[in-house]
Amino acid sequence: MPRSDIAVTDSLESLSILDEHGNLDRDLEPQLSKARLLELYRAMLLGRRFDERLLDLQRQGRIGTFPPIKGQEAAQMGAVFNLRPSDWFVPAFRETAAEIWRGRSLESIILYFNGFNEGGLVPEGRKDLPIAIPVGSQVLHAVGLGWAARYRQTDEIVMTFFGDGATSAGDFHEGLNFAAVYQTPVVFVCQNNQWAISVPVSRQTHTPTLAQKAHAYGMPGIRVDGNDVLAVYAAAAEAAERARSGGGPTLIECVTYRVMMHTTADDPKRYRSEEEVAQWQQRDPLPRFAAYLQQKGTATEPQLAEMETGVMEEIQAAVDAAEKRMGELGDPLAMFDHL
Amino acid sequence: MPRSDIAVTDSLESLSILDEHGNLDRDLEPQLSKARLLELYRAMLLGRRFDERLLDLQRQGRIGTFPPIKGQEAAQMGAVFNLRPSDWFVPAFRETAAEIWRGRSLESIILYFNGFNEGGLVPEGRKDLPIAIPVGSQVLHAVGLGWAARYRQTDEIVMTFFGDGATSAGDFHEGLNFAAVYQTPVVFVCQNNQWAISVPVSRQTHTPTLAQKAHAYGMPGIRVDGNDVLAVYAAAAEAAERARSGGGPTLIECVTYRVMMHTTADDPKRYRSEEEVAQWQQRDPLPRFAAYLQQKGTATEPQLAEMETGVMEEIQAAVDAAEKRMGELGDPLAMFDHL
Amino acid sequence: MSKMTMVQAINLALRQEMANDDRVVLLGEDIGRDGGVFRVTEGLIDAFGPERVLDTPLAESAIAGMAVGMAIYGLRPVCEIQFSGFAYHCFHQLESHAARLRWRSQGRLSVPMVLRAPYGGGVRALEHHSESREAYWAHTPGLKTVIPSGPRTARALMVSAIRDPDPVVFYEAKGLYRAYREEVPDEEEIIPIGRSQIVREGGDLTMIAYGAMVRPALEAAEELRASDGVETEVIDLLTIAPLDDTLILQSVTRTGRAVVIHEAPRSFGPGAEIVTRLMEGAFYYLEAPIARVTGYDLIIPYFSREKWYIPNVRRIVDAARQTLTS
Amino acid sequence: MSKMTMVQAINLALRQEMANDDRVVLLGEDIGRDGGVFRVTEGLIDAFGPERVLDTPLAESAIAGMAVGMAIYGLRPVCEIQFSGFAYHCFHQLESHAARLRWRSQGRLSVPMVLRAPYGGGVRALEHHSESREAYWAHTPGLKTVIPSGPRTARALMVSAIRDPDPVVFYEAKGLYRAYREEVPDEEEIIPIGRSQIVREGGDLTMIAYGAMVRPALEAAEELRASDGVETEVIDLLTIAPLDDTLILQSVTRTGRAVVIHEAPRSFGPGAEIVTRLMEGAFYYLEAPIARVTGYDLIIPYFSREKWYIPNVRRIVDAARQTLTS
Amino acid sequence: TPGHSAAVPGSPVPASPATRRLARELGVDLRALTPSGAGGVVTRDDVLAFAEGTGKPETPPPA
Ligand SMILES: Cc1ncc(C[n+]2csc(CCOP(=O)(O)OP(=O)(O)O)c2C)c(N)n1
Ligand SMILES: Cc1ncc(C[n+]2csc(CCOP(=O)(O)OP(=O)(O)O)c2C)c(N)n1
Ligand SMILES: [Mg+2]
Ligand SMILES: [Mg+2]
Ligand SMILES: [Mg+2]
Repeated sequence: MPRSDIAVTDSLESLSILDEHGNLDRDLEPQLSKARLLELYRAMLLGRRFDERLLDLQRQGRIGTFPPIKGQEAAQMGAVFNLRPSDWFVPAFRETAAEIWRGRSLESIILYFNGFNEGGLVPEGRKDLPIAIPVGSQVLHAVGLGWAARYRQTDEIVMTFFGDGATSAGDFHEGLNFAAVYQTPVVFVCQNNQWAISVPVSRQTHTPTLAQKAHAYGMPGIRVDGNDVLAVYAAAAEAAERARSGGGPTLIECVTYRVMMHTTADDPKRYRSEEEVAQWQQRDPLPRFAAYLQQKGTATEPQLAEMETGVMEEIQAAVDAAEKRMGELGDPLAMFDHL
Repeated sequence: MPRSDIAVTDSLESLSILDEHGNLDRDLEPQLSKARLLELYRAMLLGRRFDERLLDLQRQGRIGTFPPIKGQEAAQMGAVFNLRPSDWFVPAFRETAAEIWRGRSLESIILYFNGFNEGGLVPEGRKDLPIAIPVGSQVLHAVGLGWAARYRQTDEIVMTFFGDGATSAGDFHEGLNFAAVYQTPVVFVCQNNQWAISVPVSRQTHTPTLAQKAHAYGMPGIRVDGNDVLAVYAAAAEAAERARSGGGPTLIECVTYRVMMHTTADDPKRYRSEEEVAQWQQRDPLPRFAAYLQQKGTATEPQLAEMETGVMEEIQAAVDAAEKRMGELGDPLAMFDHL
Repeated sequence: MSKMTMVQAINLALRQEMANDDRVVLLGEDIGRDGGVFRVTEGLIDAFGPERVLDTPLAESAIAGMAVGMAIYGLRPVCEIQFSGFAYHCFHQLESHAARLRWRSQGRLSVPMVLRAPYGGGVRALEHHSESREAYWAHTPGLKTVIPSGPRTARALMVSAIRDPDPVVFYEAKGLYRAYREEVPDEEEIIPIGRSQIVREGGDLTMIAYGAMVRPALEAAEELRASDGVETEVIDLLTIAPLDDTLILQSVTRTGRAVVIHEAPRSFGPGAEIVTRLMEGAFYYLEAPIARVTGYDLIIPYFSREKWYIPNVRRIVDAARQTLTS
Repeated sequence: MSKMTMVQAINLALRQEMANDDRVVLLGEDIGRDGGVFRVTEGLIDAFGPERVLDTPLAESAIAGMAVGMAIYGLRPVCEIQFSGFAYHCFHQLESHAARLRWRSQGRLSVPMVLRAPYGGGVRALEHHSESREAYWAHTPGLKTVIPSGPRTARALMVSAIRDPDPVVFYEAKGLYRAYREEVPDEEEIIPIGRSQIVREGGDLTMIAYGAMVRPALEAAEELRASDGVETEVIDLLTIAPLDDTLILQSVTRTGRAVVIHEAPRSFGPGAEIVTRLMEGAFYYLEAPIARVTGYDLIIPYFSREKWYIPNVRRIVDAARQTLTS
Repeated sequence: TPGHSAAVPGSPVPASPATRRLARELGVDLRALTPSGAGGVVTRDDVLAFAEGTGKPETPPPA
């Protein structure tokens, strides 16, 4: 004063660990056991292959509209991999890999996207919320769950997901503000996949990063390479630890890309260039992580191929089971259930 | 990268020019003519005295509930004083001094607060919106007006007011985001009067300042001493100039105090200490500005006293006119008008 | 048993439920230290602490959305929206989530929250503070809409609302808050959600009302007996949705004539559903068109004229006479 | 004159109004480069530029609230809410401002905005994408609610909506978007807001429908003639609110029997108001209870079962027969 | 059951509003006749038959 700069003290950082050329920052490399690393990779792979299969099914008219996740496996799995079963997971609608990791059956996902309410069944004992379609709205549920977990004096935390588009929504703002005011144990994971249907992030907000929106709430913000599963894991681990130990919420921006259409009802050629897509495909999180695992000696190529086979079998079994089940679900009166 | 701080480049500053002890920063002192300075003072004085009179009327049962502005005259007048008649003014509900300055009649205010829809009449030619009661909602109207003014290639700008409580509302967020994305010529003036009814600003948000919320939108933020009319004027002049010249929106936080009750239906003794109120009364913007005017030789004490008399006469005439008018406004069928 | 206002009666219900059940938590603007702008939550922060009585930032969507999360967790949040005119800010949280999560999760999750909000006119308030738009909620599948008519029903229904396993919108007629006192038992009293009650018996005409309109309906009934010798049955709905039409059908099948009363705007208002149910279920017993005495299709005028907007005894009696002579 | 789908017809109306009047601007999510998720605004950004076709950030309250400001300024904004199921996010902007500013300013300001939103089922969509909740708007004083029934009415009503000096909520039955083509004149055609139309004449029974329900009503009428020899009059409301009841009263006064059809949930739905108006205005001409064929008081099920929820020809014919034999 | 009045003493005789109007116009007291409709509802034909049997009403129908 009389005229001076205000310094914001909450941390605002960017993070990458394993870059798209395979360069690894060993100081920052998270220490995950071999078993954990393989679990993580398998979950990403399952997410990828199942997504591809859903697209086939959709193109064949065997399911309805669905939102592909391709390219975002690291962003969601790196984050959700930090959760314990006793923690809460609050997805938007493009977290299929994370949902499966948390225990949602492939079969239920097929049912859901083929218009059966039975696909919404949350299995007993799971602390997860169903898909939330109204953009941004679920952020508030996460805050309420986090508040309740603290009220009950548990060490549970809550992780919620949303897209870049969601950061424009009033509910995002109200949710992050409440979380900071009440210091609820919530990790806010934004999958900035560059697009909200046809709107690029540069027209979604005037800020160069989404992470800096944390400054509006007095919480730490961090922007990570969302296709670098190690970086996402590390950032989320830190945020999860902060939340669990009473340090309050964190906003994580995962910079990633929606490689496919918004949903199968969308035609992205109308609004973005193939070059852009091709460029991002170079940064595919799966091969990057696979190369890391091989380099590190965690898995050999044949082992990964075997994993691939297992994943494909699991998917086929689920498709068969779902189609059998759907054949039995004709009863219209089921629409009167649960209301 | 791999791990580094993100620097936000939008300016975030604090400003004071004439402090509560009368210290003046001559470098920053705005250059206002004698006539303008006296106009400004008179508008603040009129706002103060009219507010006091409204309270009397309310206590005598001659009007209904209303929200006193006492203590906030500098915050609102310093800002609105920058507007041209061709600019737009979008108030919340605690900007009585600014509304009067913009041309709203005292009589209409009395009618309004005594429950007559006729008090809502916006005079022909005025580019002002009526009071908006749903907190934060008017911020979006300002953005639409600003967008339209640019669409019509005018040099009009828009100034909108809201409280500290409003910064928690979804509409505040959505409005500032839209304004930044479309670079609309809007000056966002937050009167941080420390309270939203019984909720102190420290429970409204976890941030130490409200100005820093500008970082979420990619616009400049500035925090000014809201009881220092010169500082408010200077900050708003800069923001107005920025908006007018195509530089986009600005968020101004005026740090002030709601000296009275929230509305006449409220009892602030339930939630805040008299010491706090007393402390802030020391920082009353009116005597501070009066002393400045006298020191500067802009006005003598007798001149200010004369001004006071004029103000009181104006108020009395308005009360008389309003009471006469209300006596004539019995017709219940008027409720069917304008819908 | 003591005489209390509706404010005190709701406070009693909240206090007792909080004492009995630590899942019950309150949240809303100014409900803590200030005790709520109408003092409904007065003293509760002292009794139960700020961990159970949350003064929230100013954001209705967050209040409702956070309550959804709390309720899913297993708590029983009771939100206050300061005035029902600001509940539209959280419309989407109620319509899209609170009302749907049980159904969406196939019965696995539920949202046992209560959304309290003062509604209606009569307190010389500013714009947005006097509306009566319960029909919005009543038309929303998955929500229950409850409107008590006085201290005793308010207390007994609030207990049910809190214990209900699903979301309940609880509208409190602010004109009744301090209008009169009524005996309210200290011990627990419950009125089940979904049950209406006959508050006056009669065989010539049926009046159907709820909330603040029950009192003028009763006064009108009294006047009709005194001056016209007409015996009016008055039914207090208590729950608006889901609408249980058993009692009103029974009554109108006997009387053949009905007057439906609400403060809400007339068109597409709650009265239309009530009339339609009578038309569907008591068609052959109707002796005359059913009358609606309602607010007009206007925004309720500022307070100097609101008395012309809100149904009063005169308008009810007039409508009844017309019904009786048709 | 050319045959076009409803999508094309609305596009035509927007295009012509934009060409005629530079006050007309469009805003909404994905309406620019993408042409809208249903392609209703296809090509308009090329024709009129991004200054008149705004791709907005994802925020419905901002879309509506910004439009309020634009409209006050003197523009004629047409907002698209991507699906009506997300319009609740801007409920407060419509209820508290768009609907009130003329009244609040005593006639000095006005809000000539249109809020377009696809509603209703029939396109195998995800949750929140198939609801029919027009009653929320219809019950809101200060708003007009318009629902066309096909390409031609959509075009002609959209022109009126844009030119209307006050806010209009314009619900577009997404099931009709590409269901069929109809001749739409190139030259201007207008249907005034507030006017319903007889789309089939008959003296035995009146069916009242709007939006996507007009076609099954007409089919049902055809079936009733063919198999029962019954002549059904079908009325297409077009404007839901303010509801002009002139035509429906004239018709039911002649036929004495009516069936009201909508996709919306039954209770507190638009049908209740229609039934009530008939009960009020044609009481002594009613030969049988008026039937409602509607959605159930449920959230519309996911698409594998939605056909059981949405009224169809079979349900309409059954209700008509019941009405005819009562 | 047709032929048996569902009317409870003091309660309305079941009839559609249109039938009631007809009865009123013809000066027919619904209580005086035997309903033939399902559930004891008095039908239009019941009223017409009764009116023919008793001749024209003595007072002209109300406007
Ligand atoms: C409140 C709301 N408005 C609009 C939509 C329609 N919609 C669905 S997804 C989407 C874009 C979401 O973008 P983003 O948040 O970036 O998530 P992403 O789809 O990229 O995963 C839109 C506009 C919606 N579901 N909810
Ligand atoms: C959306 C909404 N919620 C609640 C209210 C009730 N209310 C009126 S003013 C107010 C506090 C506003 O605080 P602030 O924004 O700081 O403005 P101030 O009153 O201090 O000027 C509240 C809660 C309202 N008017 N609108
Ligand atoms: Mg995105
Ligand atoms: Mg304040
Ligand atoms: Mg409950």
